[in-house]
Amino acid sequence: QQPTVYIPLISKGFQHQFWQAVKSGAEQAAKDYKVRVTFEGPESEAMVDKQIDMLAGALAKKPQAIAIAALDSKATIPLLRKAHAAKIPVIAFDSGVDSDIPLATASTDNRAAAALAADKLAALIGGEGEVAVVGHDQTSRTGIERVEGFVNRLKAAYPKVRVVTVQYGGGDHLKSTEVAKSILQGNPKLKALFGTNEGSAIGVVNAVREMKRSGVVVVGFDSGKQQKDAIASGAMAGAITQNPVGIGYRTVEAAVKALKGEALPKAIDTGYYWYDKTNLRDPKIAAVLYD
Amino acid sequence: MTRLPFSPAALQRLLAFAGLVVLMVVFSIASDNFLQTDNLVSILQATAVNGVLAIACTLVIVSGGIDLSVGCLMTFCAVVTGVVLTNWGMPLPLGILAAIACGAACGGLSGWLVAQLRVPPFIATLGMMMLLKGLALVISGSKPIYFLDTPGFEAIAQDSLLANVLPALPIPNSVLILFAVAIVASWLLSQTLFGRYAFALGSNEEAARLSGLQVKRWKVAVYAVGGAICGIAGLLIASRLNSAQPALGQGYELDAIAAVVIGGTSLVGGRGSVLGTLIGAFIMSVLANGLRILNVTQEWQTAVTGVIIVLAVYVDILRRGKD
Amino acid sequence: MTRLPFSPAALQRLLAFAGLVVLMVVFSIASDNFLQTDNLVSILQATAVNGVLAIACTLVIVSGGIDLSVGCLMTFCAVVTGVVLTNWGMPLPLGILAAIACGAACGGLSGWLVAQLRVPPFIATLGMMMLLKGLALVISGSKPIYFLDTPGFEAIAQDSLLANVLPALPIPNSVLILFAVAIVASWLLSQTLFGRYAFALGSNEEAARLSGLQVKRWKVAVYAVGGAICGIAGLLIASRLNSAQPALGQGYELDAIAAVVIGGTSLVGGRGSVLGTLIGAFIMSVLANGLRILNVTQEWQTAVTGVIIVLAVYVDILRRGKD
Amino acid sequence: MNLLEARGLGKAFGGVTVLQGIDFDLQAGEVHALMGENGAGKSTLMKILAGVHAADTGEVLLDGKPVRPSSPREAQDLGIALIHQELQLMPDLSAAANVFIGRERRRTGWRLDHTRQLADTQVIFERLGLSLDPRRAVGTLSVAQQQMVEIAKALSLKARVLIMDEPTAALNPEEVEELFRVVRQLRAEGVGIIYISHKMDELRRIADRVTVLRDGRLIATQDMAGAEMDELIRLMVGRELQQTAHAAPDLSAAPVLLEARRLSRGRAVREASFTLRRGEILGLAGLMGAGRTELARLVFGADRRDGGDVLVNGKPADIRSPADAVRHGIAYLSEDRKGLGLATGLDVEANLLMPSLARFTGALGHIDRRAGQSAAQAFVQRLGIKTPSLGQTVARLSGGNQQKIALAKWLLRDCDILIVDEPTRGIDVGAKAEIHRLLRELAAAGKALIVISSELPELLGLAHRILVMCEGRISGELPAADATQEALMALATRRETEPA
Ligand SMILES: Nc1ncnc2c1ncn2[C@@H]1O[C@H](COP(=O)(O)OP(=O)(O)OP(=O)(O)O)[C@@H](O)[C@H]1O
Ligand SMILES: Nc1ncnc2c1ncn2[C@@H]1O[C@H](COP(=O)(O)OP(=O)(O)OP(=O)(O)O)[C@@H](O)[C@H]1O
Ligand SMILES: O[C@@H]1[C@@H](O)[C@H](O)OC[C@H]1O
Ligand SMILES: [Mg+2]
Ligand SMILES: [Mg+2]
Repeated sequence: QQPTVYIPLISKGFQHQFWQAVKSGAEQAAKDYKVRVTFEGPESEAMVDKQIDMLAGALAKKPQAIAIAALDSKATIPLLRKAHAAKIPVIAFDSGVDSDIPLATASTDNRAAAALAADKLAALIGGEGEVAVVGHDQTSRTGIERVEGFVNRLKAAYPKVRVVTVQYGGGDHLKSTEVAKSILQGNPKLKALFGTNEGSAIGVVNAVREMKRSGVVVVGFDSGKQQKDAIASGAMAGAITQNPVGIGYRTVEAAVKALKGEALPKAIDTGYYWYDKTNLRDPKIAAVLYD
Repeated sequence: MTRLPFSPAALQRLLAFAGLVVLMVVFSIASDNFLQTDNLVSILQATAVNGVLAIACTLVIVSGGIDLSVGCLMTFCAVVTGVVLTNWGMPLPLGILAAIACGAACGGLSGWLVAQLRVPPFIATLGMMMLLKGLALVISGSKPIYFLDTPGFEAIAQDSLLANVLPALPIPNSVLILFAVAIVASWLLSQTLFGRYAFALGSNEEAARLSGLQVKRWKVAVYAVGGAICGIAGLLIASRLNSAQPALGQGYELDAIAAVVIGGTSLVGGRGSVLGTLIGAFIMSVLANGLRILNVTQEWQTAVTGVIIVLAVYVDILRRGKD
Repeated sequence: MTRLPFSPAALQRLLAFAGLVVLMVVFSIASDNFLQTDNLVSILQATAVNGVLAIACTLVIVSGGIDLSVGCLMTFCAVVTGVVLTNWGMPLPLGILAAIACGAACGGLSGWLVAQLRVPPFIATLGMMMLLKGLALVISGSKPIYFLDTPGFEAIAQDSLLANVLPALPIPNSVLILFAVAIVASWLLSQTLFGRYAFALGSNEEAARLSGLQVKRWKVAVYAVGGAICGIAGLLIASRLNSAQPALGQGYELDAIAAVVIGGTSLVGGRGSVLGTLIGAFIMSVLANGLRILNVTQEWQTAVTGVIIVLAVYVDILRRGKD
Repeated sequence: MNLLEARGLGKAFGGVTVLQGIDFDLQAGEVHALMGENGAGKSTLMKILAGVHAADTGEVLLDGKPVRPSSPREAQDLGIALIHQELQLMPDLSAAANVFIGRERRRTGWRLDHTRQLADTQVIFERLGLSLDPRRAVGTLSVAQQQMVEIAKALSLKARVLIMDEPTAALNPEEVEELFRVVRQLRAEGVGIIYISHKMDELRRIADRVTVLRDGRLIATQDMAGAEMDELIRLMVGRELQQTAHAAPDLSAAPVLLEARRLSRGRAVREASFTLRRGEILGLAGLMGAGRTELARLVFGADRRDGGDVLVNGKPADIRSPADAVRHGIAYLSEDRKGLGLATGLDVEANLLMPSLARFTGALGHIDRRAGQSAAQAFVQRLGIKTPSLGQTVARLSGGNQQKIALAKWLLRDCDILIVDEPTRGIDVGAKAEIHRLLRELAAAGKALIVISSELPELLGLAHRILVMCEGRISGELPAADATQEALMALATRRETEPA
């Protein structure tokens, strides 16, 4: 029998593995709590207006609750007000909104996560040398926060580490490969590269292999089979993972609780972890990684 | 050739546009949530930006050109308005003027590249697209510019003048602006020298030249008017988001051109109408909205949209073939 | 009309293609890291996928059509190969065959929509693009498919047969495949019935029909061959990434078409060459590589690329105008 | 004073000299004819006067003052209008829009006055005796109608110098009469008219003076009155042309190669039936819009027919497309060489070989270029096509030479049944005689030909038997021996309602 409670999740994307993992978490929770969820997001993380159309479409379906990973911290507010007025509880996930309307926000602290990557990377290169970043998106929240978190931490704590360039491959595996190769070519003394999401990180791994620069330290973000394999084989030193399945699960869970009238914490920190060869098989880590 | 949007002949064409009607009927039957004022307003609103961009493209395409820069130009104009209003604190009318003037200037520049330097339109406007995309990021510092200090900016697209008169029809201004742009563009195309020459250029540029038309000048004019319309789209989207989002824009050109072609305008030039474009843009929004309301998964949404767009155009071809 | 890639006339054209040469010179002066074997190999490799897609587009464009689906078709073929090799565990040759056959079939379907149903190519291939994009996600379950169980798959693009013979020139197979595809396509266009008919269709389809050509059949053939070449691109990208990434592909069509147009092929049809397309694709890779090596920030990379593409084409127009 | 004068004009295209030292003058109120073989440089000279091309050397004087129109617009402003040999119309626009392009009737500012423009177009059409809805898109008109629109367009300019480059190539005698009436009227009003045509009888009737060009040089200018036609032709082609008489062969025993039974398509073709025998040249006469072209297209499978059958060699032939027709040995030369006959963006070789490519194709679809080229070269020589090379883009050839290519491509294909629609449109007298000889040879060699022509003398001289069409029906048939212009015209205007 069809569950009567319907909760649409409007995400920032749907094609990235990361979002697929969030989706699977949400679907898991939907099963556990016997609610119905849908999951959709725009083509690219730049399409703020398309996301708003999706949000409007979701509201038209008169859902019981709604969850949103906002592409822009302000642009969705008018529609969220509408939801609020219609007494539809709103949960934010992945990225928050500059508003009190969301009852809770289930997200990763991307700045802190990237700062952790910076610490690990600095340690791996002995606290000095040239590094570069292959970002996934110049203007999306996660893209900006990860680059800033990483660069600022290096600036603040490791004066001898110099970020020579930050370039973007759109999270596309192939483009990121080409970007990383050019960076390696242009910076012969480069000691390390950071890729800010799965596609970027894989691109960096490919580039280092194709350019035969195995001395370059690679640090990644997110997971996926290739990233896990790269870490296992040593091609990548380690990576930060969020808990995407957890984000999806906790988001739906929070919505269900809100519907039951339970109190919610404003921030649900879903956590992030450093993983490398040593703890790859640690059950706690393995649980948050996706293929 | 084009006709005034609401002449009887055009009305018949509107009614006859089987694709849109069939889609609406199917979705209405499939879901109760579809045919509701709120949702219809959402569809109208979702069409505003793409519709306006598609109208800009219609002018250029009718004249035998193409404009790939419309999406990025829209964004660039939005960012320029943001700089003028938020960073420089100028009054609202100046911001509006800036968007439109900047659109016209950039469009005119594309037109000049095409007309004077003979760069193919695809390349001229592709180059312009990339230039504007880069510049939008540069002048905004890659961050959105918010219009929090400009009261009334949000109202441009989001308020509803109509709701004051007809409370039952809370159609937001963005939609009224879309219709206004459509009417003006349609008038331009069918009733003025500008439109006549746009069609002439698209139909046979060499003949137009040999007939004594100042081909270069009119080409620049067509692209400039198209650009100005993109400036209006920039205002619409900025007002809708209450911010200028510098990264947005690429990819919008494909939607806009698709709306034009779905609407029966030929990419070869010389033939087309604003009304058709409007219908094309609505087909796209109705499809997106309807499939979402039916909870079709996103990958199937994409696949089905592809099939239906082809079908809608095919049905229209059959219909016109019968005429 | 087109010529064999390495005839003297074409060689002159190659040398004369001022844009590419100037770019290479400028980057060599600007950075020591540019003109190094390794980097040149990287540039070649970076051109492989876009180059092959652009060649597919060249065939279709020469015949007066357009193919927007090339990027998504490439991905779809890659995914199909993944299913055949990884999910079904079939042997490598079958996987290769599957990609190419699937490409040809999908291309042929686009061609059929255009030729038989008279759907405009822009719409037919836009629909195909969306359909394939959705289907790629559906059949892969929205997850990448890895080729870990197919030894030798990676070698298709990444190994270097040439390095065995000429250790100093470690050019990866993907580049050799690009050149092989270019030579075959060039031969097809200039030396065979297929090519003559493609040009005839693009130049004046009605005149071709009245000359007794089976227009529909040849149109389908052109799109099908283009599709098969996209299948090869699918193999290249899958092998390079050692995985089929179902979400990637959209946007590649614009790069491919841009390479075609930069290379001097007219979007109106009837004129063009594979060599030009190859040069166009190289211009794009050199630009991207050079600007990145110079550590130009992303936004300026984009803006400068736009300007240089226009300039490169303009210089070529000037050069050809002198002929 | 001369109205218009050219002094020492010269022009070369890519190193090939096309015009050299041309001294030419035009008086107000005269019709000055220009004659010359295909490719002699007539159109090029006119295009220089009209601001389309710039001369390399020499100068142009208008009212004795040097002028240098650098665009058609400037020439128009100076009062010089040109009716192009190749129609220069915008197919998607209405006839009225085409007539007034660049000089639209306006209300205020940029606003068009559709009503006035339609009315004014109507007036010009009436002056030309043309009954045509000015709202129709030009692309849907027949070539002849398009030609009339082009003429109307030039008339609307009210120019002082009116240049007509083969205006009658697509017209039939009635329309030519209307045009001449208008030309005489303009001459009386003091307009200077330059008139190019390959139709000698026309020149004799309309021209006051005549200038002959050969190979880019001006050979002679003389008064038309008293000029000997043979002498002019000799000046033009540089040799004598001999006329030979032809007797129609007896074909009653020859097998029927093609038979059409009750072919119909809408109102354009109504139940048309005819037979065509081996060795026969069948003429098809009729007024503009009578349906001759439509009938030919039906036989050729270019359009879908509503009903009727085509039999080839006595067997029903299921012809649904031109490809089917060609397979059954039927070829069709279109009357619209630029739009339908040629791919003008491709080179001479590609166009000549287009219908025959399969013959030069080996395994794998590889084309034997050498064989193809030598075949193409043979026809270039045989028809005297003036082109620098097989690689020349067809659009850059003179109109007459383009027409020869359109014909040659079918001769090269060597079909048994050849339907030629206005085969000598725009072809000079010398070449025309040559083509006529060729068509006769083909018939004598056992081919069967249908010749559609609006030039009755051409039909009378060529055909063994003439069918006449009127309003889509075959209204009569005459053996060549009995055919006269008067008899043909009577049939061509025989309406359905009149007694047979
Ligand atoms: N744009 C051009 N480029 C190169 N050659 C040209 C061009 N235009 C004309 N020619 C050449 O100039 C010569 C003269 O052509 P023109 O059209 O003036 O001949 P014409 O006397 O009008 O012949 P016709 O009776 O066939 O119309 C021809 O050999 C033609 O091929
Ligand atoms: N492309 C076209 N579109 C629409 N109608 C056409 C077209 N071509 C011809 N017609 C119409 O079809 C009818 C027959 O024209 P057709 O061209 O067969 O006449 P025709 O006897 O060959 O005369 P001519 O070639 O001298 O004009 C006419 O009424 C004409 O107006
Ligand atoms: O993979 C990325 C994910 O990690 C981030 O949170 O959002 C953007 C995605 O591209
Ligand atoms: Mg001429
Ligand atoms: Mg005819």
